[in-house]
Amino acid sequence: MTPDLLEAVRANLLTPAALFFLLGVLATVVKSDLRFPEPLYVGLTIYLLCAIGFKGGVAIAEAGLGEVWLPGLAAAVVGGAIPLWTYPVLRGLGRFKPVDAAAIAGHYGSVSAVTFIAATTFLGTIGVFYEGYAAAFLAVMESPAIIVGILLGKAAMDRTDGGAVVADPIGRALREALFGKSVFLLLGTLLVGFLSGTAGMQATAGFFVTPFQGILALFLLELGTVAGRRLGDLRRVGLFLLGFGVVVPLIHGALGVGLGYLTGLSLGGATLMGVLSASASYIAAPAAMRLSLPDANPTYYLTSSLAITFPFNITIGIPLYYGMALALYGGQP
Amino acid sequence: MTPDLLEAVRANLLTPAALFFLLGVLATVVKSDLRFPEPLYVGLTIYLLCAIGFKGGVAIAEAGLGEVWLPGLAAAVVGGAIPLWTYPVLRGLGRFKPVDAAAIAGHYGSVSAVTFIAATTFLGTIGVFYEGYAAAFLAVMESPAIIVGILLGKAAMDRTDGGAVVADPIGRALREALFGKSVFLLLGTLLVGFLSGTAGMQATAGFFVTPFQGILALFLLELGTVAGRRLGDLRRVGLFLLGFGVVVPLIHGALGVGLGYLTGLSLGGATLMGVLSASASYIAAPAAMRLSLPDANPTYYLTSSLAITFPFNITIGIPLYYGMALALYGGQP
Amino acid sequence: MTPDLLEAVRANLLTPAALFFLLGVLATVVKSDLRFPEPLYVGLTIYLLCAIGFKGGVAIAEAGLGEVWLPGLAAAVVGGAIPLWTYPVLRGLGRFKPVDAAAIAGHYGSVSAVTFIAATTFLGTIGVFYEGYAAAFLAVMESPAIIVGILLGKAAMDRTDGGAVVADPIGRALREALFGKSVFLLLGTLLVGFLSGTAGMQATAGFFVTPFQGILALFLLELGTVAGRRLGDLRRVGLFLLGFGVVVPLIHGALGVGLGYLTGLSLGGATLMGVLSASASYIAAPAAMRLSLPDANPTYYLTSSLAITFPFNITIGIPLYYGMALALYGGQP
Amino acid sequence: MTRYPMKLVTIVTEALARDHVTRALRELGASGYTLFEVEGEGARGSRIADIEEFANIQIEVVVPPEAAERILDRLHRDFFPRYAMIAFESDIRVLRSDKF
Amino acid sequence: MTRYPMKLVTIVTEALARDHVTRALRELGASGYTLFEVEGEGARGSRIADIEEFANIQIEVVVPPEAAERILDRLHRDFFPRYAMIAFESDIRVLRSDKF
Amino acid sequence: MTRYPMKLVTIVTEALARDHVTRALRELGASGYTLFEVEGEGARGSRIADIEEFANIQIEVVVPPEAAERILDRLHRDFFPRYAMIAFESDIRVLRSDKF
Ligand SMILES: Nc1ncnc2c1ncn2[C@@H]1O[C@H](COP(=O)(O)O)[C@@H](O)[C@H]1O
Ligand SMILES: Nc1ncnc2c1ncn2[C@@H]1O[C@H](COP(=O)(O)O)[C@@H](O)[C@H]1O
Ligand SMILES: Nc1ncnc2c1ncn2[C@@H]1O[C@H](COP(=O)(O)O)[C@@H](O)[C@H]1O
Ligand code: NA
Ligand code: NA
Ligand code: NA
Repeated sequence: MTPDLLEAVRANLLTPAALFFLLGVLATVVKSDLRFPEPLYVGLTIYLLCAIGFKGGVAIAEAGLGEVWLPGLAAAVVGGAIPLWTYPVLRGLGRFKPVDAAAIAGHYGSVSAVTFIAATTFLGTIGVFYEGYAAAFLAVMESPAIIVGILLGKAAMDRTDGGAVVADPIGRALREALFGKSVFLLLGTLLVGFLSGTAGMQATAGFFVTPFQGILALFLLELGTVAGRRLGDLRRVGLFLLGFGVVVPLIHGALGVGLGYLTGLSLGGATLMGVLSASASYIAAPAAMRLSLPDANPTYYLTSSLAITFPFNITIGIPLYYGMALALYGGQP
Repeated sequence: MTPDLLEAVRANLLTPAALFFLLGVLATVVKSDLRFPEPLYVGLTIYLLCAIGFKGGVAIAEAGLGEVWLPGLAAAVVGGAIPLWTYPVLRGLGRFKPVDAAAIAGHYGSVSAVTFIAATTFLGTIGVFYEGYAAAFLAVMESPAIIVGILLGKAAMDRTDGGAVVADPIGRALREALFGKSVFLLLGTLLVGFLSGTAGMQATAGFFVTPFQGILALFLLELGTVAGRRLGDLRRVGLFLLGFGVVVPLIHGALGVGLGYLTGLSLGGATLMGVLSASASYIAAPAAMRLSLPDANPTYYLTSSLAITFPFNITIGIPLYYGMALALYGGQP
Repeated sequence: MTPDLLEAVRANLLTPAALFFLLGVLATVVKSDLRFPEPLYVGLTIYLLCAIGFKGGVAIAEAGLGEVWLPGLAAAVVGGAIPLWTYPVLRGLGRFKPVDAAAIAGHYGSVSAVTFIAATTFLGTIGVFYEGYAAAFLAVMESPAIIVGILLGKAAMDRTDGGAVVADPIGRALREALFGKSVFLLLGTLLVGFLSGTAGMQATAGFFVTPFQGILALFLLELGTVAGRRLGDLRRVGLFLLGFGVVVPLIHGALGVGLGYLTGLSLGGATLMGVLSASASYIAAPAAMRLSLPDANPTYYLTSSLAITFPFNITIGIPLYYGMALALYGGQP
Repeated sequence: MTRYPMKLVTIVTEALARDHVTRALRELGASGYTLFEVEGEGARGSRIADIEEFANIQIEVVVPPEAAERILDRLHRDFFPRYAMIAFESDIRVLRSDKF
Repeated sequence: MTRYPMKLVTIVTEALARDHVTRALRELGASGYTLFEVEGEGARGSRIADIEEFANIQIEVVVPPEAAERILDRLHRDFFPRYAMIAFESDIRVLRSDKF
Repeated sequence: MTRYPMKLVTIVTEALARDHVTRALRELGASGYTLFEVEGEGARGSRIADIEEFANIQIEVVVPPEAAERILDRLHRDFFPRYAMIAFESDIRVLRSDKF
């Protein structure tokens, strides 16, 4: 690593966000009884999604749709395409059953909102500009891969057995992918932010902006305990998935950074596009998969996205994708 | 509508508060699984009541009780009187059973704190001054109508059958009306604000003021889903109640605005008095009625207050009452 | 009392924190159905512990460990020593069973984070400087007394009967005392604050500082209802414990103030050391005792710490310990 | 050790009926009760517990057989007509017959 | 008053299976159900309900004996192989046989 | 399909007794358990679950009859004297006898 990159990793690891996450992991390692009540977890999730969506919508209103649509379209396409190459890898190299491979592939094409948010606070900490409307990319990347993953899984099951007895028909799967709570909240608050614009932001900045980074830190404390509790499952998922959960994000991160560059984003924006491509869903995708592909083993996709890829991204991945962007942009923002 | 009024309606509809409410309704229409856990709902309610009460108390301390008592008394009287004319209307025109008419009438004499809060942020957005101590009117208007409604219902039941077997005696009803959590919180924090005054406000403004409008928006998102889920009940309550839930607020709004004018309030203060008179309770009143008038059908009063009058006020009603005040005050604040 | 002291008591009683606490007590007296859902209570506790720990850690980073270790060590030692003299008093004068005396003694050596926080806002209100790293004393005082209390209780049980059938072995008790959630959160966030320093504070002050005092007030409203509900138990615990719960804090408060003076703290810091010594635990200690000394009657320790000592400290105790410090420091901060 | 037969009466009803029901239980001789929030669906639509007005609770009471009779009869007469409610009883065995 | 015998079917399973199970219950003739969040430990590890993905629910259904048969058979065939789940039935007595 | 008779043991007790009880259940051969927070009223006052120190939990365990015996006896000896607690057992039928 270059000194700059090392410095970026260090800076990221010393943000309250990353430290709170590690503290949460530590809580489970020392078997502390620290635990957030579920309603608190749900409340914090809702807050983070609303805040990021709302701010993104205001940013779109300020920048104009003309600037957003091209990178937005690219983001949606890459999200939907990721399962198309991760599926064969999981089948061929990972030797997963079709339905398991499809479910995991869907998770990696979809995105993690919290990883995205952590990346924006990292960029804020080191003072790098990014397009405020990048939250729109987050919003449009969540669903396509889920839908593609489900289609891959259903196709595989039709070829094998009648496993669909209890599974949802495709129609329900689509609805879940489009109106599941995280997608709905993101898209909905994007729209609200877009409509209420700068005036709306002024009225609510004391809630959606002022405490935002601290609330993220608190939430990551809880996510650290969730991830920590799943560390025990690492043994069960096998070495392949461990490697997959680290290597695939690196490849997708580079891909996303490149895409951001090609669609005209700034250094910070390309970093965020890299982060999104590299991240794996752990809210929308698991819920949709459990409903639509109940024969897929949730231990595989939950462990890889929550206990491998998420911690990797939140600590080391984000500054790495930033480093890739730095290199591509010739070291100058 | 005059251009000014149209502009006011538009301004209100584009506040984050109104948009979040509509987003919540939309969530139920598209059958999203978005749902706030009950403890979050309760927590937000407690926050909003404490913040509004506390700020009102500080404002009373700053303005002096001498300025508050007259409009406060008027508010309490009109609240208690409203059931006296809505009851016969519901009986005669609506053909409701006595106990149902009494319960509904009690809801419309009582008030909705959230509607009041939304009105204050509307006035804030368009830059119209209002008396900070108006929260005191909210506090004193909550109980009287509930008590009157229960008395009307009990009287009716005594005349008909022995339906009171499981109903609470009047004493308990009074206690519920006076010490039920929303009344208690409002009155109690009014007192706390009054006692701790400007110094207390300085210490806690970072919580009771800074994030207030954003928290209101988030809460309205949840209330939107609650109201949306009740839309299905609209068919069951009949056309009369639909009309009642829109027309009666308009009449009471005009009445309240006039009363504010007569008792010396500013344009903004009179608007708030109109909003309070026009609003219907959906927290304190339902709890009290279910306990004291268990023979009243809750579908009637919950649907009319939550799914008709509340949405009407939050979107169109508030700017209309403001328009009435504008007209009365000669167009100049 | 001197006029200064009276003024301090009055100032403390008029802070929103103290008034919200009294309002909570009042809610139970008038039998209001006001009640915080448990997840909200847990969430507020987590917030307060994280905020105080984080701020303390940042303060240590800014002051340097060299300044903190001596008073920190003194605090831990006095905490662990307090049960050694309160135990014989409870046995001899109070005529408590050994296991009950041990459990109560452990509570009074340990500390109440909320009392500490209320004391910092009191000092803030009257404009008295205190060392920001005092939160470190809070963190190190929580466990030692719990461990000593449990050892005293176990020793007593070994001498009497085989009551340990269901009790935890010492090892688990130690783990609970060290990694129980409140100790873990305090120590962990101290470390996080220490590592992320001033930059981390800047990023998260909008959450950990801005709303802090208001959130404390809201939390005290809930704690007021908890304490109020236990008032009925006062009769059951007897007069001795009532006196104990007021007199012992006064003695320990003086002791703590003196210790702060001797270890070089400022007037405000010595006040906080007094407050910590005087306070009794009501989170960490009850959980540990119920697990490790299940034969101890929880009514005794919960009532004395929650319904006697906590209300006493929060209203009158804090300004008294400040008065003691004022006297010791010659009346000038 | 001897086991004593008792009845478990289970009631699912609106959260706002809580005080009425628990008061009636005490009047009819229950020594205690256990209560928790539930969601439900039934003849009167779905009660998904989003806010208290639409919330549901389940109450469980351990009582001697005669008291179970009295409780169910009372529920049937006074509560079923007024509240969204179901109630049923089943056989259980306890260790301390004097406790209930 | 007469009591009518019914069956109580109790199901403990993953929160994410909720929609599937309740739809199946309705298909098989249940007039309603009651549902609440629980924590649990079993063969498939501990489900401590920290987040929905690992949360557990308990579903209780009052049904006539034949419906209980059908429900348990269906759970056994379609759900046991796919979800962390236990299910059992017990005897209860209700007051309104036409309600269930 | 065959149904196998089992026992359901239900325990209502203080939240702080949780670890003790679940450890005892595992020692006595339970293959799992289900647990949730409840409020309650009984001989030792009301436990309204406002804070963990005063909270209540309900634990349900499906076990073979012999294990039910052992569990109840153990609760009676070690737990009843120390914790606010009630416990009872009832008859249920399950589908997989080897699971419990
Ligand atoms: N067949 C059933 N099995 C289990 N619970 C039921 C059943 N029917 C109704 N309930 C519960 O009882 C509540 C009230 O029922 P109802 O009055 O039929 O709407 C519902 O919200 C459910 O929680
Ligand atoms: N023996 C048991 N008694 C009570 N509940 C059980 C038992 N075994 C499993 N459970 C519950 O059923 C869920 C799924 O069980 P399993 O599939 O064995 O992991 C667990 O999380 C528990 O809540
Ligand atoms: N008769 C009863 N029926 C149902 N639950 C009970 C009964 N008595 C006690 N309980 C529950 O058991 C807990 C402890 O009971 P106790 O030790 O009697 O205070 C109470 O908080 C209730 O939740
Ligand atoms: Na991705
Ligand atoms: Na009104
Ligand atoms: Na102490």
